Amino acid sequence: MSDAHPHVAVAEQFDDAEQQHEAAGLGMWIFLATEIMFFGGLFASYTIYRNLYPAGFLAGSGLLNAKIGAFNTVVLITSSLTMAMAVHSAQLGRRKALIGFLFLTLLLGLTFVGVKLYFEWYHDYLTHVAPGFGFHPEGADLARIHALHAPLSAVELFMCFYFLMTGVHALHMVVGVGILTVLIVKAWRGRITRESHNIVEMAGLYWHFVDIIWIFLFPLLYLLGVTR
Amino acid sequence: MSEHVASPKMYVVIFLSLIGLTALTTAVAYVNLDAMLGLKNLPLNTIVALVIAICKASLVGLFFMHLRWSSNVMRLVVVCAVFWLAILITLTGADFFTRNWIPIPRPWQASVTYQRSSGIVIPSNVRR
Amino acid sequence: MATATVTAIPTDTGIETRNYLNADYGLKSWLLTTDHKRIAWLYLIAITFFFLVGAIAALLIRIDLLVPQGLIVTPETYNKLFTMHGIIMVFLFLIPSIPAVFGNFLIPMMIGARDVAFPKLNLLSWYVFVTGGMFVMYAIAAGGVDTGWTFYTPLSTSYLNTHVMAAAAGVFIAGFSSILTGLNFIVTIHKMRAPGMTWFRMPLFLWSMYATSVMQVLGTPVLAITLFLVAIERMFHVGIFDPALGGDPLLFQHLFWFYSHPAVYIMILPSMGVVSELIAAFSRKRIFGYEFVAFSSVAIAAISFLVWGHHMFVSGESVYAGVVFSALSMAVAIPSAIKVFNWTATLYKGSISFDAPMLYALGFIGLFTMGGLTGIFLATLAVDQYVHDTYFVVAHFHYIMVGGAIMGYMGALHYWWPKMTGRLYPDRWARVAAFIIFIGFNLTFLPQFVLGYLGMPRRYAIYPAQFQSLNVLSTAGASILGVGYVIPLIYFIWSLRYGPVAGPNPFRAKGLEWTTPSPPPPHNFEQTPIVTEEAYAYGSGVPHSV
Amino acid sequence: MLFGLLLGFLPEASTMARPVDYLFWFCIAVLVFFTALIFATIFYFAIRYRRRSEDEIPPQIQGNLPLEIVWTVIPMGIVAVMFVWGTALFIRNARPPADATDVYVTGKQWMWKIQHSNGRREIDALHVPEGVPIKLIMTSEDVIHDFSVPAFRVKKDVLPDHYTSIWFTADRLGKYRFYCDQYCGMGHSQMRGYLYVMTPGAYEAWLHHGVQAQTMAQAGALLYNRMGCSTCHGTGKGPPFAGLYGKTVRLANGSTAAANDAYLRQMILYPGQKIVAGYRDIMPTFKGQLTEEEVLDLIAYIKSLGSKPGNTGE
Repeated sequence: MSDAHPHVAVAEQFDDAEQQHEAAGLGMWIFLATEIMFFGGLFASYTIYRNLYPAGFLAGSGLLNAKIGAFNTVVLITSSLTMAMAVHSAQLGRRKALIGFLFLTLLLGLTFVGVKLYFEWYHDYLTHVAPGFGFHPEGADLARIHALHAPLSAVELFMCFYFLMTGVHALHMVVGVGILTVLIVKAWRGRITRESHNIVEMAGLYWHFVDIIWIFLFPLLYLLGVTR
Repeated sequence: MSEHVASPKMYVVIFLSLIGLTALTTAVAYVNLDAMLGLKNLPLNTIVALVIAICKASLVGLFFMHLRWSSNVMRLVVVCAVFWLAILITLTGADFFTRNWIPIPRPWQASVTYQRSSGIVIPSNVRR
Repeated sequence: MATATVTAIPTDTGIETRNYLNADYGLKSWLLTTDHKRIAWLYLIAITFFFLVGAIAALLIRIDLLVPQGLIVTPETYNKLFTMHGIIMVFLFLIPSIPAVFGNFLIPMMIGARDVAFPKLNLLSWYVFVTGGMFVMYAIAAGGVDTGWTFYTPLSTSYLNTHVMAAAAGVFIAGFSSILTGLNFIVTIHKMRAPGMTWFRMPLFLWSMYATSVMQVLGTPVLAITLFLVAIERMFHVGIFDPALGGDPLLFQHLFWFYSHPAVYIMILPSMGVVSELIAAFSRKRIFGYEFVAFSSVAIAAISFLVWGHHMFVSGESVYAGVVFSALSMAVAIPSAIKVFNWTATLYKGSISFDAPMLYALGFIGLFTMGGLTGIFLATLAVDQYVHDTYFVVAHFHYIMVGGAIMGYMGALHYWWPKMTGRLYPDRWARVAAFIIFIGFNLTFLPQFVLGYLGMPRRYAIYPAQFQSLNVLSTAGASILGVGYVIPLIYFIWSLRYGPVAGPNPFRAKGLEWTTPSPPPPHNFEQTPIVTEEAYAYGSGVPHSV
Repeated sequence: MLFGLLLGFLPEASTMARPVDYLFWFCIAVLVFFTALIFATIFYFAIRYRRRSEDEIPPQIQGNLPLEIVWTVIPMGIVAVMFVWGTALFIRNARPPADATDVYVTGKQWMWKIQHSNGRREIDALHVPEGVPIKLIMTSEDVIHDFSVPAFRVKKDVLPDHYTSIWFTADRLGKYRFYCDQYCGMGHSQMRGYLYVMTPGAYEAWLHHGVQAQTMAQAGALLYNRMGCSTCHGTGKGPPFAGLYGKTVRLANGSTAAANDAYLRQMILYPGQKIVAGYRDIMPTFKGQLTEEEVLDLIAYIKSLGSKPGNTGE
């Protein structure tokens, strides 16, 4: 790949395309480091509270539907695959495959957000389990809470962290979906060629990172409650 | 983020292993490991779930995000971020989980005598 | 450097040739610039504005404390004043001051690059910073916020209805400007050094900027999420940090101080970098123990993330955690001590000249020593139990921030002003201002150490009468300090128009930034320089000034 | 020394004050020494090596490893001494002696409500006998406050919903100020008062002077019946209290908890969090119906029902 970039638009502050590519990659990874620390604040608080109120978090996790969580995980991992294939086809300059895979990733991302919004959050709102919106679980939920001797404030705290962590994650998904639409438009106009595919790689890094965050969220939030 | 172009076949293999690991972690979650192995206060289920999650995350990171073929600086950034997060969690935990430890062993404290400013020594165990 | 009389402007200086200031005219050329030097100017203007607002709040506080029951404002207004003073000075002046102004202007020039790695991101950082600043200004205009710059819960979440949301949003947004600047600098220093510029040939200013950027990148996001949680708790009345609803206020303090202690190093480390430059330039010597000073910057960046617990020794933190944090806090004092000793050793057998920047650098070393050592008082468990949250702490961190960070900032401003504007400032006035600032500063904050020793608590609008004499002394000092800061403001603006023309290297210093004309052309270097010698190689001849 | 002479020493009124002062003056000595060292060296070098001629090139000194090691190890040594000395004092002061007299302090937005175990109450004032170790058990009704007595060199934050405690043994008669050191809103600067150290005899007289309010335990007994605690805890539906205080209690989820003040408070206000083994989770919460003082009275009553000797929790 010696003359990998015969006529690539090199920004004037860079000497050559290789330096530009390396700089963009490092910049993206440092941004992902800040995202790790951003989510890190939530993970740290979650860890502390989970050890302070084990029963409350166990009961709270029981309120979630692990099957939908698993389905969403599979959706997100598939979208990671299609994103990786999109980056692959961008590197080889196959425009049609690029647009196809980008569209697939977009679709999967929208499915994920859609499932979360309708089947999980809206359902929790209806069953009065959403904190801040009149949190008073009843029926089977209440029975499970009492069975585990969990104080209601701790269950509400768990639901707080559930909505916060998945909310911030969903926000990042929406931003990702926005980036994908921009990429599809650029690719459609043929502005992403074999030489100038950097932006697709960066979008790929971002998407895979958001997938990694979900990989950790799924067991911490959903799988805690299913253990019988 | 080097110029390495990975083969689609490798991507699919990684994808399938990720799906497999997801299935595994979900299945294991339904089994109450503590009861099965009888370990008293070790959150076995959590540990297993986290180990699988770390494996999945490193698969995505190394192969999908090309960390395996990128320069050491990129890997250093990731390692530093995870290490700093570990600092936050461990040192905050150090405070929360040692809060109700009794500060010092009983005998040493009891023997400390009180030096009154006027020189009279009051042994601490004398009932006032 | 004798003050050159105002002669006709010689043609070969930067003023007449095409430079980054006269390359383009009009508001659009400034507001949409991607030139790192112009963005440095944008930051300088924004920061000076915020410094003035914060300084007014400080003076009002000092005037109010002239009398035990408060001279001019009610306790509520006093609480809003010290909160505003804290938020503006910390988040809108000290944290961005040297990194955003001198980091932006100098990092590309010192490593021989044409611009930072991501110029557009650099401009975005400025807009994000100004937006955050405007949120804080709105919080003042709409009625102020009285939580203290630390936003402690449950006071900030459930017991106050002042403009906490606006202030928290302002700090949240300004934090992202700090993150993006840090990201930009790390990539620039890693990827865009000129050929021959190895890590150990870089000036020490770049080492401290690199360490500062690492702290900005890894620390600020945790503050962002913490303020986000406070905002969520205020909006939805959920108990993340409020004990009445099941949360724990100490968790907020942990998350807040995890960022805010590295933040105090983000404020002081750039000044240390500046002082390394000034000491080397004005004693025309290589910094004594270059590697030790460089590695101590990196060591400070690493250890600063382990020590935040010393802010919570008496807050109900466990005794064991207190002991661990106290030990780690002792470790973080060592790199600072190494730096101070190495600077002093650099003066040995040097050829020292007393230009204004050098006065600020020498002032920095003295005052930072006092500030640093009183810091070790507060890291010692038994002493902290006695003087925590008293004026002893206020005096300690003002010695570090005003005696250290602002002294370094003023030194940098004087040292690189000729390079930024092509004009010289009046040297005699600059030295007078430096002395006034040094005297005023010490008169303001030494009495506060004694107030702390006597146990006067922090953030008291009304205090017992026995502390009045010391408070009057402190207010007198504050007015002198105020005058000291106004003088440079005047003569810098004066020098823009009437200052004598400065050649490319008025202080005859070593460094790539001095090899360009002043003010430098838009792309800094005609062709990328090749670096052959280490950072302060005065041995191979002192560069000419013209 | 300079500071103290100038403006009068802060009185050392507790056994803890003198050792802390010795450490404080040691730190001041280190501060004065190093500041003088740095200022003197800078002045000497600045004058001795001032620039003589414009083109003078001073000898370029690379550095000196042994010197670097010296001024790394020496500060480490000094700092280590401060650390060990400070930690020893702090730990010794962190644990109240067994026979300390309990005094209950409640911080409420902008006043201190203080209550002695015999029921004597006072606002923004605290009377203590000389020579007797006093343990302050403190809690807050709203935000975080901080009970600080400069003359005793001791302070601790007062957290809502938690008990924090400090202890001291006053050893000099007189009137000393105490402050709220943690910013707590508008009236933060008025939240202060006086601490009177009296001779044991005068203290006893003061304690029983005034209206014969019943002791905290008696007030707790009245509350115990009025709130209907006796309907369950006396009849076996709820765990008995005789000899409970200080014992370790086995809980429904298998773990154990020490029955100290914090545990009793948690059981009264958040009964669901820890269920005693063998009993059902049927106790209603009394949060909001009881003020902090009433909770303290109930705890004093439970304590008075006999406790294992010589064991006070945190």
